[in-house]
Amino acid sequence: MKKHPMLKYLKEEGPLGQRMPLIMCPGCGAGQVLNYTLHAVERVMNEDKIGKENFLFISGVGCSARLTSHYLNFDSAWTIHGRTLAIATGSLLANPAFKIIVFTGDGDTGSIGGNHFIHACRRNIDVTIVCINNGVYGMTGGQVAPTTPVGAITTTTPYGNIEEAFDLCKLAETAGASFVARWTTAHPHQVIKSITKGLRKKGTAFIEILSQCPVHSKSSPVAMLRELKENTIQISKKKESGEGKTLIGEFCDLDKPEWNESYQKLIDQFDHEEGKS
Amino acid sequence: MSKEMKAHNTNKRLHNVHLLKAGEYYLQGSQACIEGAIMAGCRVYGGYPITPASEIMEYASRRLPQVGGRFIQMEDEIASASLLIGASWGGAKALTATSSPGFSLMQEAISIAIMSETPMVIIDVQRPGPGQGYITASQEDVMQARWGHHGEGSIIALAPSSVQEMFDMTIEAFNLSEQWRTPVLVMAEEPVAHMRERLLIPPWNEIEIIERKKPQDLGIMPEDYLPWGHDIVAPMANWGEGYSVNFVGLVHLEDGNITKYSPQMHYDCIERLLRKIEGNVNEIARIETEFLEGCKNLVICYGCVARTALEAVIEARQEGGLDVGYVRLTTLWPFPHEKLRDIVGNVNTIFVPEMNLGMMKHPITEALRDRSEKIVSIPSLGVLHSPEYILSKIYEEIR
Amino acid sequence: MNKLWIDERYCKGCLICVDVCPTKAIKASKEINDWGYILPTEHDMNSCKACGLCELMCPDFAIAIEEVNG
Amino acid sequence: MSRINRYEIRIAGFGGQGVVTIGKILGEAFTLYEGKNSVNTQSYGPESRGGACKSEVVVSDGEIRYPNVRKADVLIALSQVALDAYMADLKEGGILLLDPHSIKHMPDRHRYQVYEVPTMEIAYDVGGVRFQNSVALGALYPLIADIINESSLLRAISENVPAETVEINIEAFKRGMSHVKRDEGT
Repeated sequence: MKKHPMLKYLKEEGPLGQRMPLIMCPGCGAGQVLNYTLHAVERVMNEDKIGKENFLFISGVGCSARLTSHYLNFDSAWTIHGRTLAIATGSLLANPAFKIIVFTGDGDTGSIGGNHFIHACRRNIDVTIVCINNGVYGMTGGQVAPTTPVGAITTTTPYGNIEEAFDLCKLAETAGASFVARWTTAHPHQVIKSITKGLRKKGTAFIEILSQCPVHSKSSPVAMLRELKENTIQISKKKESGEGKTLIGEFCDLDKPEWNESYQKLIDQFDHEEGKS
Repeated sequence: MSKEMKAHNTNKRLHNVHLLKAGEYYLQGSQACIEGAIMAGCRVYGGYPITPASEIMEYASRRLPQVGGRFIQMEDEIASASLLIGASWGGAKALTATSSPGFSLMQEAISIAIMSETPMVIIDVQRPGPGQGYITASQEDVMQARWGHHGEGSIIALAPSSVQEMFDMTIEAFNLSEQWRTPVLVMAEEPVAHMRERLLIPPWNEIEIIERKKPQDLGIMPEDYLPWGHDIVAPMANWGEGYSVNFVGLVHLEDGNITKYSPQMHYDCIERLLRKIEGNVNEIARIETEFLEGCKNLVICYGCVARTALEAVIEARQEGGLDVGYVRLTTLWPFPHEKLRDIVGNVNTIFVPEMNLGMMKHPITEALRDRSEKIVSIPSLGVLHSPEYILSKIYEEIR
Repeated sequence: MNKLWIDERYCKGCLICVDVCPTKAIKASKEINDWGYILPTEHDMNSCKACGLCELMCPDFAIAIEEVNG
Repeated sequence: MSRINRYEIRIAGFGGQGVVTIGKILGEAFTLYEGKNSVNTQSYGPESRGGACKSEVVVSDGEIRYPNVRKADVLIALSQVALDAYMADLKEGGILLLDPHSIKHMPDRHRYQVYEVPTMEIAYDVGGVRFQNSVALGALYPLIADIINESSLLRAISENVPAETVEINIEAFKRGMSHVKRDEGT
């Protein structure tokens, strides 16, 4: 039996038994995002000769967060709702060499995690944030999210959502992240390219991936993936096409000081026996 | 008060046309809780999704606009609890529901609500912990309910065990919060929030609803008003009523002045908060009992575990021929030490079945240590005890 | 002709692979498995170019194409 | 109607088969229209779709204290995973109502009264899988007719389905009732 090429990065079995399948609902975009992320990680490991032990996956709570739990053949942390970036900051202070991938969702980042999100970007800490935006609280039963469009019916907006949605990419860019991109689960190659770039980027890389939640939108995964393609327009062609479509692509790619890099200068002013390079 | 302000005061039951008509319903505990809140006059709900309490919020989002109330999903639980403080002083009865991880996040807001004597109600549909724990039944927050907030002061916590009590106790919680100017916690569990059962709703005008004591009603003018004075439970002027109330979280004099600090003033300020609740435990706390006459053994329980415990006690008496009594703590906090001592004689064994590893067992032991040779925990984590399990423990000890 | 492998323990019948396959080499089967899912199955594997899109887009790591040359 | 003390019904399947709705309808029918006490509970895996999902109803003329099934009198199994998970809690000689298309293997049939009804197939025939719960309720009715009236079930169904589908749901109920047959299988 030939296995899926990325299964070698997952723990199908553990010493105490079966760990798979993933807990995701059939056709959920989050599983695809894990697939794409592992392709990007594999590319960075092989091309940049970075050992598997340097990678660290951190997730909060929600559907996106279940991508870590007990599946990954890497160091991983399935932690507190919204606090991934505070935890990531801690790990980076302990070991600035970590290649950290944060799996988070639109609620985990844009709602409860909002404060930590903007501060991580402001500090430009060296982390790759993979934000799976399905526009709803999936795990808890289809409640409204900060990215739910105005007018949408959800289990907590039965009469239509009256609140404007966040543009998470603009938020990240304004707060100071050095690399910001948005794709959808229907753009596998672009997602892999951006995550690879993010991993190689010094500083905060925020990659938002519009994703389908078939259960709470009462639609099929296939139909939703097609919609994700049709309702988005790549930034380079923005001028020709009209309004109404969501912009995708890489929005900013700056070279800015990374937090640990700057802090290392503070340390270097003192001579440490072992600190002297 | 300006006309708009009066219309805006959502505390009055303006739209009672949408209140549930008196009669028999078959509702989920989560729904009964919101219907109770609405009957009590609650017109502001702020919450955040968390399993297993999301159903309460979802039902609130549907029902509150129908009765002229306002619902909002906040960015997290800290925001939700903070919202209750603003809403309460803004003149509304305000509610949120969460589960254990969210309940931890709310503790700071609860603490300042205790200090500022802010009426508000929080439903905690408990789930196992620590950390994310699991999403099923639990009673592991009962100590956090009393001791989770930083600092001194006490709190009122009720423990429902049926859909009817999710309705009745939410009303009772609002009444207690208004009467004693304090946050009140309804310590529910997943089974009672999700089960469906018969619910009897009385005519809305026959339900006793308590509103906060107002300085206006006592003829106290704004210039003489002491937001934290006049009586052990101070009258409460809402913002927007022209009383220029300075809400403070610091140790304060009865008029809110925080500059005249002295250890004595500090003691008086805080000791009153504690005495207000603990000193009135006999009026606040309620206990239910069955088969206590001359029983040699006793089961003390609370919440939905009480349903299993009563079934086990009845079976132990009928089939096992054992004389086992039954006590249910309807109110967890303030803990009714005296009431317990009044009704419990000398017994051999007290069983305390809890969906934790032994928490209410501590105040129970403190109250009844000299009345029983043994006090035995019957722990269960993440699942409601089955009658067989409780019976096996009883037989193990008594046979 | 390349060979299709489906891992029935992991596949949840979302059929994204069937939709994204550029040469329609695979299709939805008629059978419902124990968990109530309809799995993908071979339709015309001669047309399969082993482009890997089905593997890439699979949310559950449940599909693999074994290249068989000649 | 005969008096009952803790008659326990469990419905199990995977998410999306209306397992929760069946439990709610049964509970309402017994309590609101038959005057009996009933408690309806549901358990659900973290995944709302595709996961194991069960719903229970405990019915009694007296007060119901312990809300969950202790030993089920009736098990409705709509998938193999559900049957495997919950058969052990079925009383000896209890009623086992199952959908033969989704149940491939069923050990020791002889210990229970086994009834079969192709709920999925009838539902598709009537109009779609969303009517599967009414088919299952129809199949259940004749097996518990001594403790509930058909009118109570039909009324509870009409209260719990979109108004425009009440007719089709009642049709599905009738089809389920006519298709349930005792499986004398050796």
